[in-house]
Amino acid sequence: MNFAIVVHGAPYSSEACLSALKFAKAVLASGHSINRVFFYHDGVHTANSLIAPPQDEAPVSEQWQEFGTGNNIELIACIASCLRRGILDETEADRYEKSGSNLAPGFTISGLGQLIDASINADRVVTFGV
Amino acid sequence: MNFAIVVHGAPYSSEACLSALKFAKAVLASGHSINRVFFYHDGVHTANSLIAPPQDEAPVSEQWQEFGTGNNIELIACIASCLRRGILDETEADRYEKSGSNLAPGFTISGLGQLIDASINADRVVTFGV
Amino acid sequence: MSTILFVFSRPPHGSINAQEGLDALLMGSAFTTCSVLFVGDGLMQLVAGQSTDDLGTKNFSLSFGALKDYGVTRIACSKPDLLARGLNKDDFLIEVESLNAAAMQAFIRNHDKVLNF
Amino acid sequence: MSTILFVFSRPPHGSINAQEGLDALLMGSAFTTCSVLFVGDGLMQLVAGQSTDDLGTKNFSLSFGALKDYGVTRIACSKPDLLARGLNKDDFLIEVESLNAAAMQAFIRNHDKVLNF
Amino acid sequence: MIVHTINKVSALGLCNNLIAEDDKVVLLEDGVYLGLQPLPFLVFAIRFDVDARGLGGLLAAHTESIDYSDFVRLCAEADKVCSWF
Amino acid sequence: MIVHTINKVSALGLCNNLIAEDDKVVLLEDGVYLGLQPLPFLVFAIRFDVDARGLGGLLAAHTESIDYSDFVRLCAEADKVCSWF
Repeated sequence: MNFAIVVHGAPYSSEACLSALKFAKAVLASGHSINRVFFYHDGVHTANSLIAPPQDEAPVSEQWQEFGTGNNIELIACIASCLRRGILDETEADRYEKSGSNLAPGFTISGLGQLIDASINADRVVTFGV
Repeated sequence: MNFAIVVHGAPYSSEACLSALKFAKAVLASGHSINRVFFYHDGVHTANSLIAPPQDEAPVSEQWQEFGTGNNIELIACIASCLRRGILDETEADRYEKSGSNLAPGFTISGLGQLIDASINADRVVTFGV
Repeated sequence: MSTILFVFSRPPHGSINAQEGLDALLMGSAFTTCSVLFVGDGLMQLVAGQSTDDLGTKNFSLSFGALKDYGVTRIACSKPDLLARGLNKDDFLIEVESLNAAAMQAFIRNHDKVLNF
Repeated sequence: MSTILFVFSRPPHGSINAQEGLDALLMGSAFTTCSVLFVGDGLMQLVAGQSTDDLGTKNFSLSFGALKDYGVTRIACSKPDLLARGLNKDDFLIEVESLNAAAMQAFIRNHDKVLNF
Repeated sequence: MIVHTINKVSALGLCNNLIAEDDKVVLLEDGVYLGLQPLPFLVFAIRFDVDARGLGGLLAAHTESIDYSDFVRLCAEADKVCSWF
Repeated sequence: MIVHTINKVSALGLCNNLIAEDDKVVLLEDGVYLGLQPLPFLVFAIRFDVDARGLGGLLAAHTESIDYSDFVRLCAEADKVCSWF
């Protein structure tokens, strides 16, 4: 069975981002697949490469990167949510003439159509909200 | 009368950041002063220089920068909150070996002691929470 | 093609949830059959006469008038939540069906996917 | 020197509010006279036996045991909110005064500043 | 006199026991929805937030609309401000 | 059968009218506090979240603790998942 996972919560600020990761790992461990993870609303903060959490807190953002890259799963951050919240890849940084970019490896910035496409094509959609 | 203002909400995600700005402007317009604005919790996202909001939405983060610089008011972003959320000045970016920094002009990253100091020394403390 | 029910439960303006939910609904309706259900303080998104000029934020409530043009199939709200807020449908800026509990449960059952905002 | 009352109203772990509030209280108690009042689901921060090993987050509830050592003057909770949750003070990991409405109002009045988290 | 600010409907449950008879309540952001019903306090609501939500004609009779300069004046007159969110 | 997830106490008010008799409810994050009282649904609570909050011994008798693999299985068995937050 194929799952789409939607994440609305930022790491640390909300537990949603961590719950979604545990769920995603369990989906694969159960023999199911994930067609896409879509980060929307404050969830796009997960894709910020500049996060430097304390040693005694789980590095949720890094764990998502490893999960996505290691399992070849698309991690999409919504472009409109990213622009409002200051998460930019190099293309967007150039377009808006910003001093640098901060999109973490393993994440891709793309449009809301990716959320709809994932929802339509998955067998199940599960949202982790705030 | 001297006010300390505490902001817990991120621009766009929460209205708190915009309310606090309107309040801060009214404080000065009423002939009072502001000893410090302290950005805590998700409020530190206000200090992200990479935000590129849509044309038809108020650029809250830029408005805070102008307010702070124009009125010579300290805008402090809590360091612990910043590290968890990926807001870094050049010093912290170097310390954590990150590719770049994203602290907007007009903001300073500093410790929680600045919140306590502002609270103790102000006549009134007003928090804009989420 | 999967049909999608969008559920809106947040009031407008206090956070961007409502606006980002509406963006998703408009996008969804370009791809497939979509409907929308307003519950809880999400009903407040529909209140007529919203004016954000002084607040300085976007008055996205104006877009609700275009939902039918975008092809959104059914626009409904929770009748118990409407009554609990002392509102009636005349307070709304567009026409909306109000559904009781059983009708809302059927509404959810009759769509393939549910996206909550 | 201004005294500060910290008010904690969020449950632990679901968001970082509770943890960042505690950090602020510990910092505050290094500078001036501080007390703390737990209200609403903030009372859940005090529940004994929290174990975050499997969740993988920080078990900051362990720090509550050190509040007195940090010089936090009074540690109190809302009695109505305690009763509403079916809890009693034996469920808590530290000793806490429970205050009725009038006592909570006096508690707020008797501090110079209030910081809410 | 203490000024209590409330910025969302659910926050009323946190503070209704803590508001004394001579205190004042300022509703802002999503808290202005609380101004639709009568409340047993002296209640003010930020006009910008009321207008943004289309509530101008729906406020309870005793809910007074104010602007930010009134809000600042209330804070200055109060002994302290307590923020509920 | 629909799986409804609830991740905070206040979200129950949004969905209690929308949960049908044969639906299932999964409590996670701060939603597990709802597991302290009896609820008129088939209720499951994520064990990691229950333990983190010290609620192991406090759950209502009919609230069943589950882990993430059970949560995935419930979602797969359901016709769809509806998330309340």
